[in-house]
Amino acid sequence: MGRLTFARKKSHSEPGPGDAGKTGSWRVLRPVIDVTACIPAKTKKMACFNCWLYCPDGIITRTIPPIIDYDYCKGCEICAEECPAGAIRMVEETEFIKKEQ
Amino acid sequence: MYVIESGNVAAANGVKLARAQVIAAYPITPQTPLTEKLSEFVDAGEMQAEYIPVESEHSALAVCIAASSAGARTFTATSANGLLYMNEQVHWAAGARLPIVMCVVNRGIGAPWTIWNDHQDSISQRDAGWIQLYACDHQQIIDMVIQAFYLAEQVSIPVMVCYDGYLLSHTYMPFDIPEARAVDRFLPPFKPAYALDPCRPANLNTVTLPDIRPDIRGDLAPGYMEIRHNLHTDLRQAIGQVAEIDERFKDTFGRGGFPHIEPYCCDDADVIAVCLGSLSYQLRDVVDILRQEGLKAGVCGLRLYRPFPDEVVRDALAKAKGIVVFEKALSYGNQGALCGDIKAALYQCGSRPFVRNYIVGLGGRDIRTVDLLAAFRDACTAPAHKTDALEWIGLKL
Amino acid sequence: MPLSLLCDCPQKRLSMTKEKIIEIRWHGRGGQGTVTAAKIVAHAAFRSGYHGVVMTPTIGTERRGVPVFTSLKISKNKIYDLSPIERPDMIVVLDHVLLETDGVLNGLKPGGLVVINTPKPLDAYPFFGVKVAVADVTSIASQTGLKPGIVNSGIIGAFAKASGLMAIETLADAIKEEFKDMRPNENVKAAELVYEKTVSGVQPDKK
Amino acid sequence: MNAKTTILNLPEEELVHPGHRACAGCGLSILYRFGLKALGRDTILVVPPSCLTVLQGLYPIAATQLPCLNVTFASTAAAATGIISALKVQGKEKITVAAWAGDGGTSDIGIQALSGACERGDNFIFICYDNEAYMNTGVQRSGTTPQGVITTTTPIHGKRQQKKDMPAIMAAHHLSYVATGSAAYPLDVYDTIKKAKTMEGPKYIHLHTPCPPGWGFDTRYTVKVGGLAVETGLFDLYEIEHGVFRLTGASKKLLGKERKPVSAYFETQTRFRALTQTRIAEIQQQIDAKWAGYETEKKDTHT
Repeated sequence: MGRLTFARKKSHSEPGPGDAGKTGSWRVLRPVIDVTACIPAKTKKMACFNCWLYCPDGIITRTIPPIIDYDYCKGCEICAEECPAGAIRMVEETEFIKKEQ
Repeated sequence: MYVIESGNVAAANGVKLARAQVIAAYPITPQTPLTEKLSEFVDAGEMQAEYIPVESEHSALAVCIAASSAGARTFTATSANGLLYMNEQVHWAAGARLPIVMCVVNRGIGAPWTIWNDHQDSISQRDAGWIQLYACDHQQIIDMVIQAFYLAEQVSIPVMVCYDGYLLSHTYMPFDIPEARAVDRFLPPFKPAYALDPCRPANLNTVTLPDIRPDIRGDLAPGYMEIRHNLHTDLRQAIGQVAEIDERFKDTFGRGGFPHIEPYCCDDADVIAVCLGSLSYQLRDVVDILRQEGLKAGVCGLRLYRPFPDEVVRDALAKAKGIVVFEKALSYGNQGALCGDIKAALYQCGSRPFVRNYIVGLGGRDIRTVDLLAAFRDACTAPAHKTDALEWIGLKL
Repeated sequence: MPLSLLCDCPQKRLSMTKEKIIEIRWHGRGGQGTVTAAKIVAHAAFRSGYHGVVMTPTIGTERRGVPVFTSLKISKNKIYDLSPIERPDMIVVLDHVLLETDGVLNGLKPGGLVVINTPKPLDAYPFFGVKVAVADVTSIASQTGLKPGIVNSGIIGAFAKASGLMAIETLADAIKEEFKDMRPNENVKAAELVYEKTVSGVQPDKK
Repeated sequence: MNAKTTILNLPEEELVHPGHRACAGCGLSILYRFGLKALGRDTILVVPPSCLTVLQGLYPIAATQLPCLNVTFASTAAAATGIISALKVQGKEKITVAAWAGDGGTSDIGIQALSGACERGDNFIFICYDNEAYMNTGVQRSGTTPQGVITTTTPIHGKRQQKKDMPAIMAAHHLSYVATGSAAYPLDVYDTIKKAKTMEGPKYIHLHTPCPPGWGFDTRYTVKVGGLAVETGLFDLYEIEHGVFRLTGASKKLLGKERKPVSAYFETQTRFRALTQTRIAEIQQQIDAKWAGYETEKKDTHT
């Protein structure tokens, strides 16, 4: 019995993103980073990254500036809450929809 | 090599010859001497295996499930309430398609406590998706254990090798221990299609939706129902594989020829007794007596109970005028489970034999040959007034 | 076939198929080695051409000191019937005190044999219509250097002599194997000495 | 102990795929991210039914990039034993075996198998993420639900019994390593698991895991609420290494300092709404007594 044949005979799941789909659609508020206040963005130094650390979904990069993957960000606001510089603002998703329109 | 030993020791030697790699077990009468023997083999270095002294039967099967998922040949054994304590794991092992071999040393189940033989324990697990084999003597136990590993690994379905507590487990009989080299030729090392591996990660036994769903490549993967359908289909196919394996075994070891059922004097029989386990051998003596009396009696022991070899059973039984099912278990409030299966198998026949159902030997009640003889003779000589009603042998009300 | 013919004497017919099987019941106490004694005889029987050998120890919760029994069936052919012995051909009693308990001699066939480890003489056992064999296994065995109370090898000597089923040499070999780590020579010696000293006789029926 | 890991030198690679099914703001998600980073790819996981089962994905997609065996609720640690023994017979002992179970799967239904595996001394890490109730089935009380907490099975007066002290039970098994952690301190959790990996035999790590829907707080406060449990001295961070107890991380820093009142923690969550002022005062006394003990121990070890 080959691996795939066998895998189909039982619950054999393979790793991949988006098991729950694009979880960005769960979001009501969108975290937006103010690069003028964000410590690494402002100082151009690898520093802080509390948003990266505490993000439950691992969808913020440890880069200058940090980038949020809105496809998957569930909008929990932990990043905004934990940002020591208050650089992350939560914005109503509806505003972006209006803008797109 | 011929030895005179107990049925439990026969089973232990089968496991040793099969080179089981992980053994987990918890003591329960009458299974205990089997795993004691295995721990002795491992301790003495006669067997290269991990012997895990677990803290419960539930964990015994958990160890086997996990070890098998990680690519090891695994074995456990239990009896009665131990098997029931495993119940959840029994079903799990089948759904996870793991080729675990487990000896069930048949014992009645509580309450009230009994340590003696009947078949209620393994019969209660008949719908779990395992293959169930029943042995009649020590030679069958050791041969069956070796074949069970091969069968389990061929079809990725766990196998229960059931044998009667005390009657076989603790009784000494002569049997042949096959040569290790011959067994190695018969049973190659376990090579699973997939084993847990950090280089090829997979998440096994995850929640599975009622409906089908695309996988990461976009191909549709089965839903729960398809996975379960696969198990059923593969179990049905295993009936044929049991026969092939029996033939292979016979070629190597010279024993076999009865993969599904073991009929005795059935060809011209008017009335055939059907049963599981060592009882079918005891009934051979009864058949001999009835034949001396001029009655065309026969007995058909089932070695394979799940998957149920209904076509084979039909072929063997359909020509008879009557069938007498002797059972050491029953579906309380209905009839013997085996009897129900036999009736279902015969339902399609044009002229169906009558089917009588006798319950015997629950909780180790002595099964006296004279009692069997009386019941069987009664079925042979006065079939006209036979009904479907369940009858009990040896009951002292 | 008329029903009346079919039903006559099932016991007799049963014995017709069973007569090829010799049934021996061993009585002792838990810890006395009753199972071992029966096992040694089982091995010797197998080697003497009895291909059917079925030995069933006491079924259930065995505890030290409790009266136990072991069933041994031997036959030239394979034995299919695992049911308990109801009509033994022979009964071996490892401790004469057990005769005071009920059931030890139950079911013994007329013309059967009782082998007893006892310090008492043969005429202390006036069992009618059966052959009785006695030997003081306990004291004979202790003379060989075995620990007092080891009687399971010695009793085999008495059984061998009284039953005549198999040669004492075959039994001695089986004893040696079973006791290979536990004074094999003394155990064989015990069996041989007891063999010499076993006396037996049949009490004639009073009638 | 090695130099403490910092945000900057934590491994970059994420071993949990995004888009998984955990709730927004899930404390377990934080722990699992850093837990897997610490365990590394050469690991096999064992998971019983829990929120983690859902987080890890529904067939045929897995959110985790490590091989994982889902097992029955009561069998987690025994299954770990099974994997360990299979790896042993195949000469693959270098692979780490780690079990992740919830508080129910650890302290209630899973405790028999866990105790058995620890008594056997099997070489694995057992991680209990304690969100203090059966969250996956909708917030029912568990053995580790604290006294007074409202759950769906303690709906009016709150749980009447004390929280089961799981790490103490595990310490009684004489393990090489028992440690606690919290989702509010992921760096410490990372270091703790890294350390556990270097130890022999069974290791037990108990992680306090805030759960926004189960505890009744806004998702943004997961880290804050977890932090308060530690800062008030209610949930302590410590390790017991070969029988030697010592406070660690944020709890160690509380020694000799004034702690926040426990009411500050209770106020953040609706699950404590049945607590009376008297009860809160009693709990505060218990905490104070416990910390008085820590202070004494500290003095004793220093003199």
